[in-house]
Amino acid sequence: MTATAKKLGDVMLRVENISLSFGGVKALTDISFDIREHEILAIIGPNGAGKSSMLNCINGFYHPQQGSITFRGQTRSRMKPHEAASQGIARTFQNIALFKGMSTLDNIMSGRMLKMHSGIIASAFYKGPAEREQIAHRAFCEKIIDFLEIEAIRKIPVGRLPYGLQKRVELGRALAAEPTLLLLDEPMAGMNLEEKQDMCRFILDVNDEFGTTICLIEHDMGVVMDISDRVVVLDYGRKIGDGPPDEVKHNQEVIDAYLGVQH
Amino acid sequence: MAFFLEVLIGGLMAGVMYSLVALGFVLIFKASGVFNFAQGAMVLFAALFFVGFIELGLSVWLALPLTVLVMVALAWAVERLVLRHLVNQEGIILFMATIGVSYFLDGFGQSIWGSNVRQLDIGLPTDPIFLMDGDILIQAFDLWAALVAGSLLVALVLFQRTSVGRALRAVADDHQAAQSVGIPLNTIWIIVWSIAGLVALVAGVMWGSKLGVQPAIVSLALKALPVLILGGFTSIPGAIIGGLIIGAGEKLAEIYIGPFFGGGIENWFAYVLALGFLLIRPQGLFGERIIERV
Amino acid sequence: MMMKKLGLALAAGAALLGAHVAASAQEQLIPSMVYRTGPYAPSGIPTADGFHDYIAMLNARDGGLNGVKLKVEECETQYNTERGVECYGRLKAQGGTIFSPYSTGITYALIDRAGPDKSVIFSMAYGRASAMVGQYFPWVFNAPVTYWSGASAAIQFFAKEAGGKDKLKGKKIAHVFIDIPYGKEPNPVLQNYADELGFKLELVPVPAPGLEQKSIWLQVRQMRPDYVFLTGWGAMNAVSLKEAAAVGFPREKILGGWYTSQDSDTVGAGPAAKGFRGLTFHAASRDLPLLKTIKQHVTDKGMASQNGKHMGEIGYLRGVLNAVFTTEALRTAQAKYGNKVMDGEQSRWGFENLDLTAAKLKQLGLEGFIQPIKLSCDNHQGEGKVLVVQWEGDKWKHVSDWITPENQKLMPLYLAGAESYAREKNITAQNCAKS
Amino acid sequence: MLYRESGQFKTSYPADQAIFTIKQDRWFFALLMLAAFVGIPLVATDYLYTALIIPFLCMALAALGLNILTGYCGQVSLGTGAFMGVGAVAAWNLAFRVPELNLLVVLVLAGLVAAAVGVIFGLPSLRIKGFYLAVATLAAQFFLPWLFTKVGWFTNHNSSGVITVPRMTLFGWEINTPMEKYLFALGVVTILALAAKNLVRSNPGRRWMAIRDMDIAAEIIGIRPIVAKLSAFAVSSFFIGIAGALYLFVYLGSAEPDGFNINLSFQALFMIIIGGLGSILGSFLGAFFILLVPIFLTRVPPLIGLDMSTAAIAHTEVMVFGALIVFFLIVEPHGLARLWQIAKEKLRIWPFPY
Repeated sequence: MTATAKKLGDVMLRVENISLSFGGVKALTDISFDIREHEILAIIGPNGAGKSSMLNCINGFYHPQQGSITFRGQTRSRMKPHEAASQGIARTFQNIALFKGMSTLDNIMSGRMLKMHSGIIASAFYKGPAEREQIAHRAFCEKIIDFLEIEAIRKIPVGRLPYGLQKRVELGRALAAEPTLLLLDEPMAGMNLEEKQDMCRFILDVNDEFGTTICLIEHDMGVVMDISDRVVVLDYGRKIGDGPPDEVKHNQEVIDAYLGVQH
Repeated sequence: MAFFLEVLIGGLMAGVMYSLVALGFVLIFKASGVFNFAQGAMVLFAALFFVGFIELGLSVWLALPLTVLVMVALAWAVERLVLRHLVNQEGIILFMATIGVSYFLDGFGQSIWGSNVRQLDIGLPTDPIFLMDGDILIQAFDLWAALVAGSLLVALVLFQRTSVGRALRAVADDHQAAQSVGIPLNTIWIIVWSIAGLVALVAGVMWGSKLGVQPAIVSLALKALPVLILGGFTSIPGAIIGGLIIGAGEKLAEIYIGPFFGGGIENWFAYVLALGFLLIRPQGLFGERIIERV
Repeated sequence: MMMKKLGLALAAGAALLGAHVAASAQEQLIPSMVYRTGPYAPSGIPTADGFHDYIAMLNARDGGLNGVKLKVEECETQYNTERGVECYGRLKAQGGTIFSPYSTGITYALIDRAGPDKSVIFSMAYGRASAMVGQYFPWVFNAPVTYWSGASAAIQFFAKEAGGKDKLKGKKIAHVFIDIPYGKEPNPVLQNYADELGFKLELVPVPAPGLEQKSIWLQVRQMRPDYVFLTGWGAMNAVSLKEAAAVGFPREKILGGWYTSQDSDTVGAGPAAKGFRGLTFHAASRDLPLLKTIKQHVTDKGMASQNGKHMGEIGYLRGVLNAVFTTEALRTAQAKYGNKVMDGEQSRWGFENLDLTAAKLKQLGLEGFIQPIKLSCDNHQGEGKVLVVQWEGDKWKHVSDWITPENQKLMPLYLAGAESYAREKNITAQNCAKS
Repeated sequence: MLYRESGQFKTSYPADQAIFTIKQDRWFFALLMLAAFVGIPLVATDYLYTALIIPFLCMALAALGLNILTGYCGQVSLGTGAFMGVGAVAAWNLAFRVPELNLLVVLVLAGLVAAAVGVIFGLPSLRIKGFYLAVATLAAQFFLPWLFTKVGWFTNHNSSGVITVPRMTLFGWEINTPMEKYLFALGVVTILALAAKNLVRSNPGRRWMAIRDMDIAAEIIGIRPIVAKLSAFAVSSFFIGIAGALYLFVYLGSAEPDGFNINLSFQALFMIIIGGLGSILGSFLGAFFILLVPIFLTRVPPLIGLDMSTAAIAHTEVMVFGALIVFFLIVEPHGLARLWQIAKEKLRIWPFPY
């Protein structure tokens, strides 16, 4: 299996003693873990464990009250999502956050927003630099489109696409940014077996071919155990497990959490 | 000093009238999440019918219930012809739809009753009252207006306590939930719009007997918008207090700041006031804060 | 379904490209730009009716003008400039030659087009005051008075009240005006008088449409002016009177301009209007012989606009007067060019040579309604005179003799205004010596 | 059979990204331009120019501007009239105070001024959304005309505050007759419309639409809301400003600042609702439709022997507008532009049902 065959790089992103709460409600309590270069890290846990909140902290949508996040050596306190994006962190969402009014192609192109620089004036004239830029990036996006096998729906507004395809397009948009760290929030939620297999394949390929580091949230244990190099387990906003799949699988606390033993 | 008080009081009184119009907005927004731009047109509409009926020789006590019926019918029509077909649209679409409704009512009312100024006298005194041996002047009419607005407010608050009122709030919180517990959304909407219609009628009668019933009244609705921003779209006390602040604020501004700009700043001051406020507190005085999630 | 709608619209477009309903050869088209709806409708409706009814009377009684049938073509402007321009275009295309926009804003917009289009703009007692200088505004007529001569008349009236011009010294006069071009027109003249006679002029603008006047009148009350000159319009007027009453400001001290003192205003204000006085440039007489004629030939025959609902009101009389000027100008032109449909040039000649003598007025059934007036190539205003009337709660009462505005004193202002316009447009004055 | 794309293969990205990818569309556009620049001048009367065609061009441009802001970036504005006013007043002052300035330069500068003002009044959009913003833009709508009426300088201290445009020349070309004015306006509008099309199909457009469709997601893929929103306000106001300048220069000829009032704003809003939110073509269709209705109502009843009073017509017109808005929002939220598309789809498979 690819995952085990691959050697892990050093720490890319370090989460240290993160605590987050809305009003009185504690969403995350004193969480720490690492994400290493080239690995696939899975965050699992029962509903409301704080998984999504964790991702939201990493890409700057939420601002934890305590703790620090260090990405590639630089520690940040409060940062805006678009800053995270410009650092090379891309993500997809639990409930799809595509631009419904735009075509598949435009959605993916919009993923390269940060890499395109032609301004209002140039774009207004279009001919010349703006067009050249468009073409160049279009070429790259077409690669992604081929890779995700969605050539057929290029020009269709994503609003009209079935759920599974939308998930794919969203992945495509994230990839278009050529991220160094890719956050996937339940990429296979609500998919049938076949779709899931496709999605797994894409994720692994991305990880292999582009060497992208991936941190994903997933409920399907089977999938998680298959594709991830490491697993972090959250429960009630606390970290209760961290390690290779097999190890975590036998962690008593984790089992309790999933079987719902009283705390 | 006396003059300042005089202006302040005058402003507060004017504010009461704004609140009356703003109330209608809030009621509908609370219950159906619709920003009803047509409220102003409804004010004119109600006033036109009321005064029209009276001109036809009916007594006030006959004209009043008749106009109420008209407003209920209007509410029904709006639900039937407009809202029902736009249920799951985003708010802004509904907002634009109500702009359409507003235009329609404007034209409809005038094509029935014409565009002449109509004098509406419901026997409220208009002569000035002097306090502090003539230093401060209060307009008797405004006192009455305040009184009416006050009692209307009380009535609304009481209404909130009734079962229907609770139903309304249920809808406000969550449409699906409300429906799932078996509250027919459409009925609720008709009720709300009827109530808004009544508020419009009251506002219309007050404004009408103050300015004479005429098309220009519609433009007063615009004055209620800054009130809403200030008070928050969902809060009845907000509408009242917002109205008072705007009323007093703009009158004082007109008199104490206006002269430096050559006067006539009333038209926009309310907006700028509300806007400045908005930047500090986007959800308004009493509006709920929104937490966004992904 | 939707496609149908779209189709319909396009069809309409096509229809417009094609048809032009022009007035037939023996029919003189009389454009009538009105506003029967919108915030200014209350002031617009009676005038529109009066205009319509007088022309209808001519058609009914004399079969038109020397055998030329008259066709009134109304167009709704809503007192709104762009609509006015559209109306002008449409009426022009249908063959209109004399246009009365009934809006200072629209008048300004049309002044430039008048020349090239050969259209007479007859702005009766409104519009651009300096347009009375015929050399620079050959196509614009603003008889019998302008806002400037109105302001002059107002000051003279105040002076008379005070007991002589010298008595105005140290007095305080407030000009409460609606903050649109029309409202601002009198200001320069009032300022001149203030400097000359040494009274204090307070300018109090009211933002249009003028429904919010509480603070205005609190201010006025605070100023304690000796007189208030009120230049309001439409919805504003009634509100002014009501608010004045509400702050206990005596209505007797308020003098309205002529577009501020119509029945719609005072009726709208109810008891608050009692004692309010206003200027007119014609008598407020409900028993004119002419009105009887109109009643006999039009109203009683059910041909009147809105069944003569507003007959005899000041606004109505104004509409009639506007129609009289228009038709008499045409009649004058016909005397020179023969009894047929007059074109723009000829209509213009008619206005320039219009001479309403006492005899003529009597014959028209307008004796005592206005003073005799004569226009000329260089003077497009004429020496119109002004009356002051007072509202008694149900009707208007004359409270002054005819006041003659000090036009000679205003002449420099008129010329200055006209010349600056001419410079902006690099227009050369037409020579009035010849022709 | 005529309208077919089969057999037309795009072999390069440029070809695929062109405005008109299908041959027939290119022809159609060429014909349209031919008609506009040559055909109309041959047939149109002065009345049609002043009453329909010229105002159509001006308002279409304004609607286009508003559509960029509302249709593409999702920020509702009720301040269109005021921004037109800014453009008009700016243009007039430039032309009046610097007579030697080229007319086109005047327009562009006026547009830039409007853009700057637009950005200022767009700032609240960073804090507030939806109706709150709509109401906030009303502040502009009431404040700006007041400013122009109050500060005498804007109208060169004209006692009545009316501004009248000086005679226009472009490279020695005297623009006097309605036809000349029309051609001038047409040129300007055509260029700007193409520019707008380019904008919405490239980077800025995507940025705006992303904000419109889902602002949070947009921010997370690296779009800075402040840049997106303010650029939308700027571009939109630029277009609207030039529209206002044309409105004064080639349409009205003279105006009082108060004329650029809220009715104008609503008119523009109606145009894009009926024409189609988020569609360049829609802005034009909508403008045409809205301007046609009143003329239609005043002209057609007489033609079919129906005698309506002036007042009745005016009232009916208002009602019709209201009804149309509701009707379109319910039946076809994407407006006439969508209908046009459907028509094309139908044509594509015509005469066969499938």
